Amino acid sequence: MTAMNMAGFPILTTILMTTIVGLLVIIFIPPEKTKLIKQVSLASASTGLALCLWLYHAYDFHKGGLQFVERVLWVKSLGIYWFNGIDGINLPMMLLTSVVLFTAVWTMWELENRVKEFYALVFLLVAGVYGVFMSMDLFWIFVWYDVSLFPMYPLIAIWGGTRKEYGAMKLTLYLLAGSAFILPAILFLWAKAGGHTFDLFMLQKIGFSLFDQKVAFLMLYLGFGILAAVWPFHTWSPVGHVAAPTAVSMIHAGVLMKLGAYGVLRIGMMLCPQGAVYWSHLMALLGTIGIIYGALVGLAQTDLKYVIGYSSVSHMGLVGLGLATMSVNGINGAVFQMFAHGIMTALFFSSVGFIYDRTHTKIIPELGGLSKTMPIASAFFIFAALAGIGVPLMASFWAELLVLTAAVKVFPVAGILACVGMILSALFMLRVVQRTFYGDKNPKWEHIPDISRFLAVPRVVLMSCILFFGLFPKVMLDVIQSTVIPFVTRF
Amino acid sequence: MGALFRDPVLFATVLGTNLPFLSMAVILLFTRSKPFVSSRISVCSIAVSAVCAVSLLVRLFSAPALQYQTLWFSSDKLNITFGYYLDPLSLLMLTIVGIIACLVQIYSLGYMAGDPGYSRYYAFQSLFAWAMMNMVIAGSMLQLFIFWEMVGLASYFLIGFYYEKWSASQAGKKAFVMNRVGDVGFFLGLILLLIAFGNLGIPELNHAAVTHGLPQGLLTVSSLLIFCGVIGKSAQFPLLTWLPDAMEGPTPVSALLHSATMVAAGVYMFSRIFPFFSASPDTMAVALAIGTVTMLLSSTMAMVTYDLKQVWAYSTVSQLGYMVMALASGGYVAGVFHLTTHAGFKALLFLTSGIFIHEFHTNDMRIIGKKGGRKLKIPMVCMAIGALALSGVFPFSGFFSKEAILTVLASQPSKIWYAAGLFGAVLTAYYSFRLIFHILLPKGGIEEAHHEEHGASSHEHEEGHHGYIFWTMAVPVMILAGVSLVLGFTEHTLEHFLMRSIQVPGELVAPAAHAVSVAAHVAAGGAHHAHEAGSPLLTILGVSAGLLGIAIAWFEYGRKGASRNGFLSYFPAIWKLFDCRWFLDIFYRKGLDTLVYAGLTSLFTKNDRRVIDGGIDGICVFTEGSGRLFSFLQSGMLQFNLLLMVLGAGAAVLYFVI
Amino acid sequence: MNSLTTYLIISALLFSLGLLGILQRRNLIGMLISVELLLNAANLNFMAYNRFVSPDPVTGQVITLFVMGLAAAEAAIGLSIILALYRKMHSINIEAAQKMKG
Amino acid sequence: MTDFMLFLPELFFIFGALLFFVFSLRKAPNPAGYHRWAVVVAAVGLLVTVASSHQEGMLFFNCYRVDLFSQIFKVLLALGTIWVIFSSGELKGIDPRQHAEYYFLIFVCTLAMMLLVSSVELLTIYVSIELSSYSLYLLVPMRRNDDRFSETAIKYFMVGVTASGLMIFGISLLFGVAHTTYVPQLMKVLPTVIAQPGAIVGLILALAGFFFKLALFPFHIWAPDVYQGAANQVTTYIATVSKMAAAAMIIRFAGLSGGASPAMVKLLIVLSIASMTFGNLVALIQKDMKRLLAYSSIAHAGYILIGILTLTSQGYACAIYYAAAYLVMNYSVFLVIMKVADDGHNLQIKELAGLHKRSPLLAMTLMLGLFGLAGIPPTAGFTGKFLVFAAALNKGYLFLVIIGMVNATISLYYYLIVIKAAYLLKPVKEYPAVHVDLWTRVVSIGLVVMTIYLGIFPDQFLSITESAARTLF
Repeated sequence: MTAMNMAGFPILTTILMTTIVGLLVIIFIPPEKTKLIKQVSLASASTGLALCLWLYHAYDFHKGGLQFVERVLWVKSLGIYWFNGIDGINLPMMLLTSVVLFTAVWTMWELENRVKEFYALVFLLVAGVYGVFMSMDLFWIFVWYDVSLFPMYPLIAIWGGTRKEYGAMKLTLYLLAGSAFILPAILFLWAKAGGHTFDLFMLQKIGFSLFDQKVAFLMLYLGFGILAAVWPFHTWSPVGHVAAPTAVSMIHAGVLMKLGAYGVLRIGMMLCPQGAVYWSHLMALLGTIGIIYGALVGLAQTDLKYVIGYSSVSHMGLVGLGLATMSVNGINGAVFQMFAHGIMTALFFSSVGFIYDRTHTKIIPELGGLSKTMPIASAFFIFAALAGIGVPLMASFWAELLVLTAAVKVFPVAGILACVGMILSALFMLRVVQRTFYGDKNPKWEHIPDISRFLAVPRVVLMSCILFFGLFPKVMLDVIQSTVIPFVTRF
Repeated sequence: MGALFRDPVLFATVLGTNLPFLSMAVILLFTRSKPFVSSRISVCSIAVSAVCAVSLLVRLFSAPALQYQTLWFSSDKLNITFGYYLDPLSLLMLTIVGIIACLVQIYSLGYMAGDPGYSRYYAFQSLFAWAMMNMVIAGSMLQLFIFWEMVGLASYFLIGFYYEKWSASQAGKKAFVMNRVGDVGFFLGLILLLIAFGNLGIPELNHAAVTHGLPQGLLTVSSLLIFCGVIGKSAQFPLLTWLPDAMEGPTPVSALLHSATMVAAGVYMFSRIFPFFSASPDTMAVALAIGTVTMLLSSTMAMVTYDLKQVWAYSTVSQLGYMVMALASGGYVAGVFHLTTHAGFKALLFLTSGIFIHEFHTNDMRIIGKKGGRKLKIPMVCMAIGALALSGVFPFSGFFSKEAILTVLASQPSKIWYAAGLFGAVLTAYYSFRLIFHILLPKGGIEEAHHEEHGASSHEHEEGHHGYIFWTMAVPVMILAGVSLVLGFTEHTLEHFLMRSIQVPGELVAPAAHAVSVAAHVAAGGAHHAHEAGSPLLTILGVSAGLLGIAIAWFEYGRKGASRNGFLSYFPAIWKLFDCRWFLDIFYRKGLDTLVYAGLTSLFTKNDRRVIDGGIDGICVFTEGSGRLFSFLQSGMLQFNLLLMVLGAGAAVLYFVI
Repeated sequence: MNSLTTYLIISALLFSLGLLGILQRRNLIGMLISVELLLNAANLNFMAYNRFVSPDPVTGQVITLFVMGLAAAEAAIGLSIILALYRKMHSINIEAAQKMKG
Repeated sequence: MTDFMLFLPELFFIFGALLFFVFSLRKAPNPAGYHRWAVVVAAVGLLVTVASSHQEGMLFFNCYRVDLFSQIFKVLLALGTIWVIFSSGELKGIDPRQHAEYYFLIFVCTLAMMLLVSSVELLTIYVSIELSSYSLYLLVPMRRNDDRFSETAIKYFMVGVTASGLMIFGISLLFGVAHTTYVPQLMKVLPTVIAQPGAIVGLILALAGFFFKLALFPFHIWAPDVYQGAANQVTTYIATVSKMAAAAMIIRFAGLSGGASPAMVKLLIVLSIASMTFGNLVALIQKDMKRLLAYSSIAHAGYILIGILTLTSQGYACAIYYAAAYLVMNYSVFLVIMKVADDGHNLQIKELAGLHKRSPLLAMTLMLGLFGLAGIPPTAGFTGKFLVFAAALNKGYLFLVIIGMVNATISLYYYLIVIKAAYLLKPVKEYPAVHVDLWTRVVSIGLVVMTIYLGIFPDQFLSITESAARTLF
């Protein structure tokens, strides 16, 4: 912890601290004061959001590269640094995290059961997420990665729904099993580089041998791929989502799944470019299978959250396909899709959460005709479904366009199949919308009031995000691209 | 921003096309619970849009094509632009859309009055108007695609407007998904072009196609793929069945979206990059075949249905088939002209049907006839005008456009297309007048004069009471009827307008205009042929085809003592075939059910539960089981454990010694 | 015969006997005695090595003494535990003690 | 005088032991008084140990070495001892008449282990090990008469003496091959004679004795029974303090294998994998908290061995770090066990139900301790695992590390079961309220802070262990 090596105010650490301070403050509030806990949570989340927005604004994409760097030697003998920085790839992810956290905290405003623990764990989780995104040191990436995973267990097991204990256990074990490959891979790279630095950028300069890259990339892909719900390692996702409470589903599907793809990109492709190229066909294959498989299985589901879970599988398949192309457009699209899918799926879960809170069911055949009784709440879901279909002028359309453009170019068959997947996704999204919201008024839900203005706020925030980046994709693509263009030169 | 206000053309374009969006936003956000305000906002904004469109048409009538564009974003080497392309074609279409949308919205003031979803209706109407107008003036194919999808979205919402009806939401879904099928082809085509050509600007594309800037293989593949979009949106064979179902929406919606404008978007897109398409003979041949098949198939379907709207729906499909045929055989002007006239008279037909439906609360033409449909004089006359136009009777607009198309078809080397066209014309006239005669001269006369009188008086009463409602519906209808009467005579002007811009390269967008000018050889050839070399024989054949159809209809339904069953009722098998839409729907349904739902989906779901997830669970069970197994090593018997220990040490020793 | 090998063989035999006894005897006292055999095998080794190979003639002997002392303590502890067990189970058969497992 | 200073901690613990020996002679027992005395003695002992932690030197004709390595472990031993003694306030598991003897034996045992970590002579090592073992043999049967567990002591004893028999026989062989019992000398000589069967057999048998202490597969067989059968406090002592000594001994002894003999390393790898896998798998099906922790300790022995088998100073440093982290985390868990089962019975997992309501602090301590054991960041357990794995990968043992990580995942399952009990399950019957006094609070918070602090800021402690490990070479 010597050799201060940072310029200016440590904004990134501050963002991280908003969650940790929030966590600590919540710990010291007596559990009965739920209102205060929620207010503190919201304040902390908003601070994070504000800082991330500022960060987004302040990032100079003309210059590109790593900015807002903080670098402090942490463990000398191993070469661990407290090394944070922002570039075009993690900046959207940071923004995504802050938006999703903000909306998730707000969405759970009506929580009454063990409020204190809930928010404390959520903040712990998000601290991990922020940490992974901002860290440029393998050690810390892994630390934060695990930190973001294990709170899932109590969060699902305590506040969850359907088969919560099973889901929680499955999800946690499965995801942590992924890290059984990540940690060895990280250490493997570290050891191959001489064992004196975990600094991502210093490691990048070292040319690993092709064999090492292949081995390490495969392990990283498997490890992170589990979290990114790459087929066939996706089954935790639907089960987990179904079990999880609303905010957790939002954060989990919205942000946490992105950690997987981000890890593949940030560690795997950055440090093992040749290895990534070697395995790119596998990635494309699995990604494409995921797209189609997710949509097809989603067609048969009767639980709203299962449907969304499988749609996530499908969408994350697109991310995988984009990454596999190893081209500017593909990666641009993949990162954009990560962002867009994060927001979209948060909106999905947020609306489903509301419906579930009111009707106490998320079984599609039991629902139906909800548009009559709760038009606004339904509109949120329908909006998300449209975004999921990839309707233009919503953020995910651009992502799909870019990914598919790259995919058709690099892997024509996969690209065409992925396009066909778009039909399926339309089919299954609309099917759900129809069965849940259309149809005759259901007397069971007649007395249920529509969503209140207050609770609509987080949903509206998410919707506006989707629309904003759908209408002005340049705002995001310029940022992403500034980093991706130099990035792909290494392949 | 400054440029926006300095340039009146740009200002009018932006204002006209985006005002409906604003109105939608306002309605959805603020005035959802105030139907009156919502509808006025929407109508006003669309009126302004229509005015803007007309003024643009007038102002740019003799001006060269204008192009505005700005960079939307860029990724790698892709530069995605956002822009407007104002040339005669887009201006014409913009005007059509603006005017018809405006009329339909006014009409809806009456038609939709009292509906609980009044505000929602106007919001979606505005959404549609916005999307459609933006699509029409889009400067690049990608932008066109984007708004094309938005139009599809609006259509989805409007078809499923009565979402509490299962069939309505089903129809909306069907429309969206079937469109999606075509759109994926479209999208792939665009991606292909994006990769190989890197630019999707409409003028650039046309230019490149004409100047052989694109390899033939790419051209053919991508144009075929893009044509998939036309198939989807314009309900061509084999994706034609969504359109009849789309009639589940409110009638004004059917008029606006599913006959006049939206479904014409496919044809519009075809003509938009006409030079591009025409550069690939293969694609043109495929398109011609598909257009013909569609036209004939849907005409036959229209011959057997008793549902008022269904008839017009099938008729729309068949007219779209005509347009595609025209374009595919090189009749650029003929196709666009038919699009224009069709928009007018088909909207007219739907809106008048809407009046009947609104009045009698049924779609069945026989019941309407029996209940005294002919008592509604204004609609009856208007509908007759529309039907005459549709059948191609002089001097109604349809006559001119259909003649133009037939002429183009006749110029094709193979006469089979012409024959098909003529046959289609007979069928068209037959089913149109079958409908007219059903209402005008119902079987067994009008039921119960007394009741009818009562109905009439109550109708009168209603009319007095809801006069406003009736007139909001009648006035647009009459305007459209007028348009159908006179539009035909603008053929020369229109042709000149469309051709002029092609022949006179504009200064501003020289390369683009040049492209079109070169491309126009085919198009102009066809059109000129139609105009100049249209022999009297062809005209006589065309007119007599229409008259023949009417005559058959008269023989079967109109004359005294007519059977009123239709000759097809003697062939039940064929009747069934036509009535079931050539079993296309059943085929799709079965295909979807067996292949997707029962096949892949259930297979994959089982795989997911049993194999993948089961595998994971199996690993867990295996792990725990092996734990149980290993726990036997820790037996209670001390000496067994000691033995284990000693054996362990012994094994280690052995390992080293050996 | 007076060579290192002889002693080593004897000690190895002792060791094996001890092990065998531990593994085979069901009587706790028997087992305890067998353990003593193990220790004595080691002692014999120490002495033998001390006599034949060690440069320093003391080490082995000292160790042997220590081991003998510890063996005595061990026997005392062992016997006391066996006694305690006997009081509860009325048996000094090891087979009586196999309740804890798994 | 300097010699005296070097030996100060040991002397102090001798004094403590004597004190309680005197107490044990008294007729009327005074458990509360003994406890206070014991805490004071142990606290002073800890202070003394810390104070003398920078001593260096040789004693007793060079067969007793005081260096940073040994002193670190002495501090850890003293720390563990005071924790155990601190938690012995409610020693319900043991007859009050035996409390004085209990403290006496604890101090003797700690003393023996302190001797052990400083020993560099095989004889000293042997004697220290025996001394500590004998204390434990006596501590285990002290459990108040519970027939279910009466067989524990004899099993422990039998396994123990067999292992020590094997060890002394091994030592005798080593002596015969290398002609010396002085460890530094052995280190020099052994590589040259390692090819001889006698050397190998001797080495393996000698190591068996240490592995027995560490409860490494297949020398673990005593652990489950003893953990389950001994009084909670005694189990705690065995699980924490005794583990430290064993780890120290193995680290010191591993160098004996003579550089990196590949065959030896392979053996250690096999043992480590077997130990991890066996421990974790069998732990999956346990219902008794202490028995579960016994299997978990078997698994952890495997992890520690990963650091050791690298045979590099970095690996040793990491192993020391891991051991220390293990001490802290394991004690956290045992603290909760002792508090929840304060009447001295054996805690079943399901009895933890609703702990988060009964005592949030203890629940949190338990959770962090278990997460630490499972290797979840940001706890010390994670950093420890990370370090040992890093050391192993520096030697290229990728496969071993992957197996280690897979094992960590398996272990997470049963730790989560416990956490689930504490945080999720509704108690089936009313369990008595958990009494948490001020000192326990302080200690719990201290443990939590320490777990996290060591996890996030490993640098300082790691640099100490590194210099300690360097003294071994």
